[in-house]
Amino acid sequence: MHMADALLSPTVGLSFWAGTIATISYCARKLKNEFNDKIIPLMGVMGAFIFAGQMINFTIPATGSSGHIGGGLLLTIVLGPWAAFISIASVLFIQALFFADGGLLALGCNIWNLGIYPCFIAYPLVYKLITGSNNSNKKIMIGSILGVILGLEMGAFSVVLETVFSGITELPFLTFTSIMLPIHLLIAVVEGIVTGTIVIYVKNIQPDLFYSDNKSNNTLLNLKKVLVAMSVLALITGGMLSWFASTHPDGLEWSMGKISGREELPPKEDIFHKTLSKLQEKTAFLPDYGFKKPEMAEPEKAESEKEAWPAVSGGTSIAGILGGILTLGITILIGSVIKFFRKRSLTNTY
Amino acid sequence: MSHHIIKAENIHFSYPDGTKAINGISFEIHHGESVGIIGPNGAGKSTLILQLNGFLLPTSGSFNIGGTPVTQKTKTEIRRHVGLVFQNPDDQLFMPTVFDDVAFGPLNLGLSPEAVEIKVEESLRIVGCLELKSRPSHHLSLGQKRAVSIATILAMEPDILVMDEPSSFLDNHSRREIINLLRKFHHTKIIVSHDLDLIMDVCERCIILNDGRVQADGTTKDMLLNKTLLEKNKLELPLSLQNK
Amino acid sequence: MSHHIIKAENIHFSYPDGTKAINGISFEIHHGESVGIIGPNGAGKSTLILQLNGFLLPTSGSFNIGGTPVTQKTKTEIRRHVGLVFQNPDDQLFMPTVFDDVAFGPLNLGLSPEAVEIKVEESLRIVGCLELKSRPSHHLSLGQKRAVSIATILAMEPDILVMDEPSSFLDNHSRREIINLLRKFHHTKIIVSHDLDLIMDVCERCIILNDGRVQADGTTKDMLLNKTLLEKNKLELPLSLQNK
Amino acid sequence: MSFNQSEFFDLGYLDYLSYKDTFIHRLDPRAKFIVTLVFIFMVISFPKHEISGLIPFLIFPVILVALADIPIKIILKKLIVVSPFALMVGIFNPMLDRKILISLFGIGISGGWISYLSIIIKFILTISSALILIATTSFPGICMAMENLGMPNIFILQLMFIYRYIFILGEEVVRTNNARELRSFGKKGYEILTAGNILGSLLLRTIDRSERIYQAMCARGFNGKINLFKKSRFLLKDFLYIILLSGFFIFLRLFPLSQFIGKMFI
Ligand SMILES: Nc1ncnc2c1ncn2[C@@H]1O[C@H](COP(=O)(O)OP(=O)(O)OP(=O)(O)O)[C@@H](O)[C@H]1O
Ligand SMILES: Nc1ncnc2c1ncn2[C@@H]1O[C@H](COP(=O)(O)OP(=O)(O)OP(=O)(O)O)[C@@H](O)[C@H]1O
Ligand SMILES: [Mg+2]
Ligand SMILES: [Mg+2]
Repeated sequence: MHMADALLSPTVGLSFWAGTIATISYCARKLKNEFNDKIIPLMGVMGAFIFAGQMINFTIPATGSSGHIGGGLLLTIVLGPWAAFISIASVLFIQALFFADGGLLALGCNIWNLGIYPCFIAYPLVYKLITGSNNSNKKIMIGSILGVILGLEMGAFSVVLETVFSGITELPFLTFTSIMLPIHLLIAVVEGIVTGTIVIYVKNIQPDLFYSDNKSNNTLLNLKKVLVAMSVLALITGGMLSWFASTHPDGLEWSMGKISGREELPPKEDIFHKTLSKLQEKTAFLPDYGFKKPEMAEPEKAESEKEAWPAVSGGTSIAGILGGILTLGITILIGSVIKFFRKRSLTNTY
Repeated sequence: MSHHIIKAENIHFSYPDGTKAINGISFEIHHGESVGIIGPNGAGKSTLILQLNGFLLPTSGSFNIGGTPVTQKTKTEIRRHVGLVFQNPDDQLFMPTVFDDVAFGPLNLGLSPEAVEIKVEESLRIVGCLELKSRPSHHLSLGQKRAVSIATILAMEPDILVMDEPSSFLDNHSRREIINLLRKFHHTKIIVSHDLDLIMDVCERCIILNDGRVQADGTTKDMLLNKTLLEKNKLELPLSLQNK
Repeated sequence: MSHHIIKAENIHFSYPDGTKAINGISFEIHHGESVGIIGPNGAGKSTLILQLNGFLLPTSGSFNIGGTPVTQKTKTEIRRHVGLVFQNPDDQLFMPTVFDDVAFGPLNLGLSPEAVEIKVEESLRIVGCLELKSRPSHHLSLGQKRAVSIATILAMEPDILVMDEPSSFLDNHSRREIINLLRKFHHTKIIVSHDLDLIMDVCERCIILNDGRVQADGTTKDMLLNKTLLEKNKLELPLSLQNK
Repeated sequence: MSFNQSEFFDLGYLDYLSYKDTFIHRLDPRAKFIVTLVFIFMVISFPKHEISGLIPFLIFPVILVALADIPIKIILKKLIVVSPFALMVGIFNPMLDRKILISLFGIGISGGWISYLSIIIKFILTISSALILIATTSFPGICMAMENLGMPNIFILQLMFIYRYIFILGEEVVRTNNARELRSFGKKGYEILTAGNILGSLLLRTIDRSERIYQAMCARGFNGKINLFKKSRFLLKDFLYIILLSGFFIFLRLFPLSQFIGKMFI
């Protein structure tokens, strides 16, 4: 459920990057203070462990599909929230680069979605509360399953919000939510079971391996801090988001228009209003229809569509398409020519 | 699979990243033979034996074991007959206790719980680790881990035993015990090792690999006494023959 | 720290889980000596050398290096003088490139970037790996990794070099190179190994450990030729002395 | 998150490519990193129904692939297998937005199809540029770039450690997986439990390993902070690379090049 660059608007992408970087810096400072330098290599190999662990696939009983570990909650159980968040962020960074999972702009969202919820919500509010201090195998299993469910569901819901706020897709909020949440519930249960099994395995052999915060101060205090930090971050992010949205209808789009003076740019309109009205419009057809009928939608939408892309007049768009195809051809030609000359120069030198 | 002849025909293998590890290897190993495979680091030894079991499939060429070609389809069947002990015992033990680990294979073969228990105890006794039965694998010394990994394979009663560097990590005494163990195993065995003294003690035949090719194949004596041949392949006379 | 005498006085050590690994060890090693430490798996060899550097602190008894006792406070200082090469080179090379890895120590010692660069090149040249400088560590062969790990320690200019099983994983050729390298290092060295032939080639003095106690301490010749002593400690004559 | 054996090998392959020696590889990592970010940002900033304006941006990945000697296969393969998420979410656009926006030779094309195509093009552009970045820049180089751009030291260290140990643990997993398969005979019983056990023992080994790495670090004078060796060699060409390419991308963003070329022919 990686958020992808292609679905994002710059505003949403940047806001989540801001939130993510703020959290990383906060965690880094936090780690510097309660320092135990052994955690530096431990975080690193644990990150690598999450990658490596994902290569172990197993079939999910009764479904025939296969699953693998996710890692957010497991990392937090071993490393504690601060270190785990940084570790997850680095794992996702490497994933974004080497596997192009999502892309670099969406990375901010992805770190947020897969890091914040397991580290700062699922772990302290679910896992820790359930397992308590004298943890039995049963408690660990229940805590793991519920923790992973909460973390993943919140992450999935986040993906929905990010997508809808970006407004690149037409998928209505409710439909999207009703697809994402059940899918992730299934994934989460399996992940939760595996996480629980791992934790129990390790606990039985080496019980002292897990992070415990009672040595520094009590859990409740930490919890409060976490919640405060969370709300501050949410405020900052939300503030930035609405500031962007209200002052510049479409962030960069707007400034570009200013610079270029292109008159085909969409008229300024509050992104929230646009999204909200679209939401209303679309959700109105649910749940009776899965998807609304196009004929019905047309008259209502004609107006806004015209505004969204007013440049569409027959002439320009045909010119655009023809030009696009030509540009594509030229591009491929240039690429092939370079390849050709490179090869030749190589064969000449040897 | 009555005679268990192992036949490699012009095997080539490249890793997905393009590394050519095996460049045309052919040989035939007969039932009951004990064959040592030696060569420098990176020669392709481990790559070669991983293909015996279908963990890797040749890019071209084919393996044939007891008349069955090793393919995606037959590999599960093949693995009942070919037991592989890997280089690093840590990779081989993954269950919580020694007992669970040794029982894993027989259980999957569908043996009854009683039969499994008997099998496990027997295998552990052979490698001299019966008293470790209920210990967690994690806390064993490396030598003990090595012995237990051999037991996990013995418990499956393979017809062909393949081992990658069985003596690494071991002290002299445990090494000697592994040598004795191998000598007592009378089915076909293939042993990869840098420890040429062990090869000399256990194998009658020896294949020298280098650069993914067979450089020489013959009786162990012929191979391990040929100083120029050995040196060409970054090897040395077995230490026990290097008199000072 | 002028003379770098290493003194162990009645060392005891227990792991947190209660395992008694060292049960009263005393010895003295003088400047420039080369000492082999041998013994069976689980004898306490690795546990002992980890204490030389303050990674583990004795439960009772004390280590003293060049007049400074090894304690929680002095261990950082001690580590400048005692260079430790661990058993597994994969754990020793943790930075992305060979250069970064060798530069890690000198940078921590506070050398200037230019001085670091010179130091790195010099150390890599000694182990014959200068051309690997900008390669990523994970693409090296195990033999190369081993050589680079030695370079990382040489770059810190230790007065005392301690190595745990330097020849494991290596083919005969690379093993020979490590032996030559060690012979060229003229400060104090302490080498733990199961490879008694290597000990014979490199060390003048030898300490036999078993059950966390010193079983014998003397010239390498006296130790390694004494068959009954060796066998009592699960060891054997060096292979090159086992004539068949 | 998902990672399998074939991705593990691809990772090794991309990593191997990044140590090639071409003009592009020799550029400073910071320059390449910044240019990639500008590129992605410009691409993403197009409104949702834009197609023709996006096409010229293809020139960047195409030229880079050619100049840096990257086999196009690996990029295409990744594009196909990677994250079907964007495509799956996008496919709802044609279903939901059926307002005809263009009619071409008598066939009406709805806004939904246009925005879907736009998503696909954006997807291709952003993903390939990130892949090309990693295929032309060694990972340590990228870490340096990130540190210079102000990311916390501990985050950079994590990147380095993960990168280093992915290869080691990955191979360990391949071997452990083999060991399991060797003794499972295709049996699928107890799968989750076995997977949990394998992962558990791998985790224990990983933690032990981190202890040994910590000792190795201390043996070399580590005391809580890692000093990175700054290899600064930001040259004029790197500076020009940033200025010229960023300028070019901004130009493409503002000037409808495709339309312009098309108009010349109509
Ligand atoms: N997973 C892999 N991906 C790419 N190349 C690999 C992989 N594993 C091994 N190689 C390469 O294949 C070649 C053969 O490796 P192999 O492990 O078979 O050597 P070996 O003879 O077993 O060496 P050693 O004695 O060090 O165990 C080497 O060049 C090695 O670098
Ligand atoms: N972390 C640990 N916790 C508990 N016991 C340990 C630990 N590490 C080692 N031991 C035990 O301490 C004893 C000495 O171990 P040590 O590693 O020093 O042996 P060694 O002589 O180095 O053996 P080898 O030759 O196998 O490396 C052994 O009985 C071992 O099981
Ligand atoms: Mg091998
Ligand atoms: Mg040891």
